[in-house]
Amino acid sequence: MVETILFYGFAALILISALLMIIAPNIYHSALFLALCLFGVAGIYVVLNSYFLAGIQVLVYIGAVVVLALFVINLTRRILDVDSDQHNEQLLPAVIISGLTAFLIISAVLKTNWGTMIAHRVAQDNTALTGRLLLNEFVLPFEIVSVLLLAALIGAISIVAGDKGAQK
Amino acid sequence: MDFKKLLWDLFYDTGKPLSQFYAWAHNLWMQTGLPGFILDVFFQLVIAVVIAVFIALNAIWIIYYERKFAALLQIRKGPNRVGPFGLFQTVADTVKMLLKEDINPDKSDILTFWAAPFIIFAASFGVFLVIPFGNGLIAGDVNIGMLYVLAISGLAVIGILSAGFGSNSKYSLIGGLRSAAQVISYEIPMVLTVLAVVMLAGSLKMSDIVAAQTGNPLKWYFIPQIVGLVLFLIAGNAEINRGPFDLPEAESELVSGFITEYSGMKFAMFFLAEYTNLFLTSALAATLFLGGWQGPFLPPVVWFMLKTYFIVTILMWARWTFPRIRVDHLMAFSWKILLPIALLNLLITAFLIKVI
Amino acid sequence: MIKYVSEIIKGIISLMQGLGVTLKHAFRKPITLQYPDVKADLPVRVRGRLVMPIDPEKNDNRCTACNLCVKACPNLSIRTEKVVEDGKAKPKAAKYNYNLATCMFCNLCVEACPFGAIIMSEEYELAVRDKSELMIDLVAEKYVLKGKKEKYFLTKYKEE
Amino acid sequence: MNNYSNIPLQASNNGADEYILNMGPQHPSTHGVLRLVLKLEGETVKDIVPDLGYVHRGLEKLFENRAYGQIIPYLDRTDYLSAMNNEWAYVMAVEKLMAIEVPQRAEFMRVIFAELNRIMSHLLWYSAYGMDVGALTPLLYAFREREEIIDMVEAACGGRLTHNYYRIGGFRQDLPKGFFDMLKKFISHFNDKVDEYEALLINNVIFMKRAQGVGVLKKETAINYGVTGPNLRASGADIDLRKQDAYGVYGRLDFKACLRDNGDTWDRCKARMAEMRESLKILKQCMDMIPEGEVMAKVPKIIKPAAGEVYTRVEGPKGEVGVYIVSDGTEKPYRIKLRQPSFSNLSVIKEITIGHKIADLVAIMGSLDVIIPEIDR
Repeated sequence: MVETILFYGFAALILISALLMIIAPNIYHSALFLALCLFGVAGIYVVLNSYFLAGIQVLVYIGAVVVLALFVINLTRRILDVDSDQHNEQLLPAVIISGLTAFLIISAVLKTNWGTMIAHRVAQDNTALTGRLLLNEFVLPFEIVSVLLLAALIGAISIVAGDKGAQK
Repeated sequence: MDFKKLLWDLFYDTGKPLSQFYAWAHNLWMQTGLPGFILDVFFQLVIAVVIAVFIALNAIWIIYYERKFAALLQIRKGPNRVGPFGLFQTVADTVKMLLKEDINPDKSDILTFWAAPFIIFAASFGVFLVIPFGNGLIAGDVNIGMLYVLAISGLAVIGILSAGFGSNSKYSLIGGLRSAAQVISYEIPMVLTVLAVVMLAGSLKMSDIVAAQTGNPLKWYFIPQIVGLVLFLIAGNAEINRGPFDLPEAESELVSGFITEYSGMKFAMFFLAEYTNLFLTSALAATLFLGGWQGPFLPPVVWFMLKTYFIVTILMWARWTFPRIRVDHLMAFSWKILLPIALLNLLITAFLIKVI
Repeated sequence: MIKYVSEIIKGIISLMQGLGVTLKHAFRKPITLQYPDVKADLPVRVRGRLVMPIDPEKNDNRCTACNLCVKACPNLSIRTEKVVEDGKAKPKAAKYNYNLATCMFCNLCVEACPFGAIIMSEEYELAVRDKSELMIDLVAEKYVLKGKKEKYFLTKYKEE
Repeated sequence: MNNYSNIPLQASNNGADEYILNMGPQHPSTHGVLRLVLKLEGETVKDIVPDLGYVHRGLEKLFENRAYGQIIPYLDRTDYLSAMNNEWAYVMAVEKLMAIEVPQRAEFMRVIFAELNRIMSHLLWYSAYGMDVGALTPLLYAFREREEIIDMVEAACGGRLTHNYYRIGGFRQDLPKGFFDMLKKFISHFNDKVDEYEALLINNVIFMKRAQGVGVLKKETAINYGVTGPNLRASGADIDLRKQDAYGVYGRLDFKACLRDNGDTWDRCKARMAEMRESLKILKQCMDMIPEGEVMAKVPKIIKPAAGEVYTRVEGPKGEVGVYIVSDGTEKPYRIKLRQPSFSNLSVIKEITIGHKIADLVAIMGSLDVIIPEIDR
């Protein structure tokens, strides 16, 4: 009962904020609505008793990704000038890509057997379980991802450093 | 029902009578046949109101305390006009602040300008949920306690950035950006030090962390984690943008940083959030390293407050002594000094846990 | 590596020194005066606003409206009106308008006065609500000096 | 739409990185009403133009309508932190013009008050500088000692900031009774206090990191811009008018000019701290050497120097305070030009701040120890 109300509440929050994010004329507002949307997702995780995931969601997605986006927007304030157009000119590719994505999601939604999925809901906190799984069963993907991220990090640093060297 | 026993329980084992009361109320409620969650929502509302009142009163007290403490270090007397010992000075200031005109700068971005103080305040308000004030006196003892704290307190960055963005002022913008960079880079050493404690306690849950330290002061984590405590205080102090890390609002450089354009009520909210964050950081340090509410003789709440205010005093002492660090040194300090030490600390802790 | 560590240690020591200084001061007494309640004991030479005290010997002020102070004033803050009373050799000031708004408390008028008729008092709380109150007629004021300043005035500034 | 029309600064239009920041006239760290127009890239200063004149009062023109004796109180209002040094420069000029011999006691008193003023000024610099770099407590500590000096000066002349004590030919009044007791007490403990100041701020590692190697003022640049005072000596130029001109009785006193080598912000701070100690030494010697006697020379009632011109200079706390007088033989000067150090000291800011951060700009501005009424006059 409570879960149902919370679920629909969070779902509405996600949908509305996602919509607002797209139609907001100001890109900064879009980023804020994105944060709200992600917050709603974290709420859904909480409803599913997956506190750890919810915490990570807030910490990483809102605390890092959205903040990064806001940071970039702040640093390039010129995109907010009145005369700069907020709308994308590449209408056709946008329609194709979003259409494909929508198709993918909708088909996934329709094909999933929701009845059995709900039974799988974790009964309680799974922090320890997540940790154990990451370092036992999924240690290889985990390490690969970390190496990938490290490479990205070094790449980013080298790009920035190279820029500076060129200036000098 | 033994009244004396109840009183004793209320002070020393607060969780028990409270849960008894909740069970009793729940039973009573269930007899009416209404859905149970309405009662839960009601209770949560009550808790929220209690926390809000506590935040307000605590902020008023802590501002007064800071002013008095600063005066002590600066060989002057501090507020002593309004009320006995100037105790009502902050109250008077608050009233003045609330009565002031609320100015919205021209060409400010109204949505973000208005949202910013509320986001910042909400972030510090939310963290109170998992602070264990006493034995069982914790609003929501969630399993991921520490993670929750880190996640929610990180939300304040959005508020700070929004304040910098929405004000449409260059000083605010620089302040906001500085602050965001600062909070993000100091979160890493902070998380690492917290991780060491979490490893020692074997749980993210606040009550477990407190329980793992036991009532014996020799087993509190500040002994094995003395480096961690220092790192936590430094990183925590930087997280809450207080001197010597008060670059976002560096008065002599950026006027007031991201709060330059704020006035009246919204300014008061920033102020409230700042001092609440000070209290929170100290409370976390007390919980993680000084055994939380545990201690002999005195009631847990008193112990908790004593420890918290001890940390608060140390942070204030540092603030009123040191000059402000420069923005690039700040980053270098975090990445070149704090991070290696924190990693080393974590490594040694992990090693010792496995060996011993 | 050694340099890195030694720098950190040196830094910590310097920070501790700073903390030590403030801690030491925490146990020192406050140096502030609680101003409206407690007022500082001002030295006798202090230059507050200009007054024209009543000389107890003459039971009147000593001013003869000789206008030396008017000439001495760099800011033209003083204006006098002379009157010669019947049967007296010396003239008297009928009016001695002193403009507090333009006065810069330089003491030049006091030094210029050959009779020691004017003196700068100890008053320094000179704020008023209305600008017109800043024009003061010192003759009409009938000022009586008290305390240290009185002695200073009567001995013609040969204090102590 | 350009509000900086009188300022030759414009952000380049083809890059989003540069922008113009208007620092001041109302800003906590411009020490008064100075406006700095900054061209920034991020937080890095690309260009800087100081905009002066917000407290211009036309003092030099005002002097032309004042008798020689009436000018002294106005001089207190240029550099109000070391009023006596300004007075001395002026008084010395008139004395030179009229060939007045000042009594020995007055000469020693002049040195005492000039040095007290120097300490006062440096103390205020220290406290304001602490605020600039974000340490709020040094202010209170320095003001405690400054208060002692002010009390001394107040006992002597009756004014706390605007002293108006020096007169053409000597002094208005002799020292008050008990002055030397106060001075002795001050001398006895001031050295320890300077140690405290250094421990609290100057030797603090955070501050050292901020100050060392920042805003390096080369000796040649300093001389070219006419920088004087501790700022110049911190760059390594051995120029101290108290040594070179040996005006007053400085020739009989034993002290040294406080030189530093690097000319960075930290050196300027250290030079000032050392100067306070040197001033204390001078005060000690003066206290022992001061003779009894008159404090005022025989000076005609109406001061009417012969036609001619004269330039005198003294070493103020901020640098060379010069007074140039042209007399046409009347009661009022024909022209007076004040040469005050802050103007030249500020002019060098563009040379030493470009490429640093805003935070450094504040630190450098503070370390130059400029005072706005002195610049604008």
